[in-house]
Amino acid sequence: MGSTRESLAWNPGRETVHADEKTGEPEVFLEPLLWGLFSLGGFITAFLFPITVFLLFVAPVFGWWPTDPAAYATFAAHWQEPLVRLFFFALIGGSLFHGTHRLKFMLVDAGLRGPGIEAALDIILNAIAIVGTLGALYYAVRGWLFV
Amino acid sequence: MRELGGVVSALYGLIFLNLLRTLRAGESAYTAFVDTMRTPPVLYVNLVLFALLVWHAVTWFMLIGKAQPIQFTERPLPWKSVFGVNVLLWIGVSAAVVYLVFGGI
Amino acid sequence: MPKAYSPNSVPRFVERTAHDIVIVGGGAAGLRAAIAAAETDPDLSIAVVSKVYPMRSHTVSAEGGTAAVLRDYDSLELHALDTIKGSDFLADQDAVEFFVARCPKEIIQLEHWGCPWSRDPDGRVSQRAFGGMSVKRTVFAADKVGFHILHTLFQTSMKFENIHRFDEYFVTSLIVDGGACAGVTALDLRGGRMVGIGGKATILATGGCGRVYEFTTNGFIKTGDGMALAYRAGVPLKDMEMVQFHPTCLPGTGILITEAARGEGGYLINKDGERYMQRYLPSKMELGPRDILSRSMIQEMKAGRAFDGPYGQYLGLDLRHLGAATIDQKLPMVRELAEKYMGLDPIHEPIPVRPGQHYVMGGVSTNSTGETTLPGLYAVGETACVSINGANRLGSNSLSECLVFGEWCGLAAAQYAKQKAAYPRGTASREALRKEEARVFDGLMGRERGKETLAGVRVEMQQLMDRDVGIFREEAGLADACGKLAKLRDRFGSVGMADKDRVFNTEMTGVLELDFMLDVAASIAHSARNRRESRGAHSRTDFPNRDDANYLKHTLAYRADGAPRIDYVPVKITKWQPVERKY
Amino acid sequence: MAERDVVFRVKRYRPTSGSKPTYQEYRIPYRDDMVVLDGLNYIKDHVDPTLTYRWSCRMGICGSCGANVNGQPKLTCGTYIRDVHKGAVTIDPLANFPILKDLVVDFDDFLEKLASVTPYIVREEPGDLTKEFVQYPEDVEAYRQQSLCINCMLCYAACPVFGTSPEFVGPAASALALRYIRDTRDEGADQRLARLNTKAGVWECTFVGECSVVCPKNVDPAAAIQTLKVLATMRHMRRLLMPKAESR
Repeated sequence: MGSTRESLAWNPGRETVHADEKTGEPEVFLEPLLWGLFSLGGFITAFLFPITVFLLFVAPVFGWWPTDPAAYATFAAHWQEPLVRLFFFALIGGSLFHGTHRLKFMLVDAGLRGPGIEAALDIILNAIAIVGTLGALYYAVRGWLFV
Repeated sequence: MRELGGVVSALYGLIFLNLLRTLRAGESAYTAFVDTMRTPPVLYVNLVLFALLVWHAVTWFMLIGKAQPIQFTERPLPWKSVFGVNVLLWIGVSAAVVYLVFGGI
Repeated sequence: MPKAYSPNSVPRFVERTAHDIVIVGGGAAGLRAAIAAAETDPDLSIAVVSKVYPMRSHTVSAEGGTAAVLRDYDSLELHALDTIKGSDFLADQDAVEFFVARCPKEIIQLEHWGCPWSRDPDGRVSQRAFGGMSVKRTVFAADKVGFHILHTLFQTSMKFENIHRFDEYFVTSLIVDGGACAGVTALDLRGGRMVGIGGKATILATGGCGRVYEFTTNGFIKTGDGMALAYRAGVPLKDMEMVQFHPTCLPGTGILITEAARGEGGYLINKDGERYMQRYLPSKMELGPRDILSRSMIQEMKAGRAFDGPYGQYLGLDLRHLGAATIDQKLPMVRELAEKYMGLDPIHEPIPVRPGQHYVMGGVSTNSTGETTLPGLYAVGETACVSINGANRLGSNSLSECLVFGEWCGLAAAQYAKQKAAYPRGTASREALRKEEARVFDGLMGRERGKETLAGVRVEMQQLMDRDVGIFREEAGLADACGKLAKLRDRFGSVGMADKDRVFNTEMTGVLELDFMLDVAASIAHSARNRRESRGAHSRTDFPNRDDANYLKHTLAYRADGAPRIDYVPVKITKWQPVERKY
Repeated sequence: MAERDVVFRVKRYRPTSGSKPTYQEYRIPYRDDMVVLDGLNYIKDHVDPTLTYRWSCRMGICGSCGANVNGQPKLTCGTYIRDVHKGAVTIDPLANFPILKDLVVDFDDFLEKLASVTPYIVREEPGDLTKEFVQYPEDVEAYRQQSLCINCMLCYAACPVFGTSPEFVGPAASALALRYIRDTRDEGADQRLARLNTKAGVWECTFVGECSVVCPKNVDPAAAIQTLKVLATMRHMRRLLMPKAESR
């Protein structure tokens, strides 16, 4: 500014905005990861879930499917293939991260706002997702890599 | 409504987790769990959740059409054609799941 | 609920501030000057004062393009010749030579700032044909060139710490101190207070004054504020009688259909579907200069070969043969406007058009670097009359003028401000502030609502300008206009005000704008009456021929009691001797 | 054209009066080819000069005449009275913004957000001013849609997320950020994605999609924000896996 400016606090109410003002907002670390998992989970649930639920719980009840994929023998047999294990692991992990991320925004929209509550929600919901995914990993790997 | 579909998918995630747990636990636990899932009133809940799940899939395909219009083509594709492509893809993937995961018809 | 209304949401303001350069107007010219000054010296503090947010300035609705010599099939000589010939030899030829040499750099500078110019397949900026231009030299961005230039400049201006924007401040007067301009007094619309913005140098870039006419392509904000500000500070207005009428405007709304539609090959057809321009200008037809096209449209109407519609006679702009691809790719806004405001698709139907006021070649008299006779006061863009446009501007020269002279004027003002040691004395601005506060808040706002209304006086002025100072003029009509404008100035004295609220009082700004427009309209009418010849856009039925002997001169209108004092100053001729203007 | 009457129910707010905003009704004549802005101008000129609103170009390109018409954010210069004439035409100031007076709202907040996304070309070295950058038509096409934003604020008025949390960066500012990120001449993507990768940045958007519905220039800010989310996520992964790599 020119040195002999007459009045410096010229327009406190509406200081013109300049581009490289640091907005002071820190970059977030978790959110991009969670959103990545959320959209990956979204694709998984959209593409893979309906057919799976249909085969296991809906079709056999109404006789819309010749065999019963959920019968213990057939299911246990298929369960031996690593691909099936990987499939269910992806299903469970993807859906948990997708659902919990969406649930958080629904609860926030419903009014659970404020830094404290949102942080708590983050912890609880992500904990569920992580634990669930680890559980799925445990079952998927058990009996294949170790007894 | 659309948001509900996402939460339902998490619910099914837990159901399948339990399925694996009962599978691990042995035939009786597994069959008991599957039977409870298939008999009313749990069955009706199941059907409602299944409908929500399908609706979630449909809305997700619509969103893809709206979210990535210019990604691969020079001019943005109308979202309806992207939606159509996704549904075809969906049917293809479902068929693949039937054969690869559940061993065919 | 979001932070909604609350009485104390109106921010607190400070009365006076001072900057090195005060720029009035945030359009292409004002922003380009601000960036040029800010770039040369980061210590300079520049204030951009605008009565609307800068991205609302009327530059936004420019559609056609920006002329510049870029390719080897073109030459500066040719661009200068086209411009001077188009101006019917009233342009100052030294200014034109100065102008054409700098246009190319501005195109590339804008391109470097991100302006999305339309491109040829080889990746270079593409150019198209335009009225009066002998070769393709109009750079464009689809048909939203003004919009893209303005937003590029506005967003680029946010990069500079030393550009301070005063958004929605209405400048009411210039502060003159010791024979030099020392800033402006402005009504802060949101604070409802009169603020003094002092400055070592002041640049007027407020655009034209189209709203003195009723049927115009200009936006509501083009009320000639800058011209009136300079006029009242004793600076003459040059060539004000030179008002350009654009041939293709939508009847009723007056919305512009860009010349690019004809540049891309559109035809003008009359009631019988005939391309009537072959009878008026066989060589150029639809791509002739605007004054010739507008006059031929009026002649077609008088001859009864025009269509009839709810808003009077009109002719057809036929784009059907261009095909959907060209229209969507090169003229998307033309199609958008035709569909939205006329309810028809130009791919299948001709667009109704008729001539309407579009641009004012005249303006604040300046030399080729934008300086006026008042030290410290500069003017640039449509507000100014450097006079590269003379009696008729060629399409797409206006945006180039704003950029070239915007940059040049910004640099000149920065130089001037750096040499001037002290800031303007506080006493002058305090005294001017008090005078303006009394005039505006007590004087104008204090008036009770009489029989005269703001709209009544305004519409009468606009209609008489359309009728008597339009495309064809003659002595009786002009004399009548001068008389009526004087009476309107008196009746303006009893225009009362209903809105006594100081905050964001748009009735107040309407009254102030009408005050400015009455001055500018008077200067146009008197200048036109005194130029007894026909030249470029100024066409007198009683003096149909061009009279170089007596009128190869610029008109200067000085403010005086009653009627403006008219004077003349010779045109600077360098290389091109005036010849009969044939196409 | 048939001349009929219409009732304009306009929300009024006088800042110095201190009273809450209230509706005022005006009965005015209208023709089929009149837009809502023509109605407001008729009222201002002939009925009530104190009515305050912004407008300029009357051709849908300057972006100053936005208002909520029958609850929908619209440009009053592009909305025909015949299309919204259900008994009365209700006009409120744009939603989600503080009201200055009648239909005039304060959106300096948007200008702050626009400035914060570095809305200009960022380059290491400025490039030589004797020749233009080569940019092919398809390069221009990549950012053309986002470059059409006229800053009219209808998308902010329609966004429920902006309604509940005003610090959200919002649709238009994000679309303009994508406009510069996708411009082949720009090298400031990392800087912009860093700003958008914040709590009130793109992550607050739950893809409701209302902003794209009301946009008069179909800039499609909703799609822009999803694309920015993908870009921000990929940038985040790159920085995690290859901390030193400089992302374009």
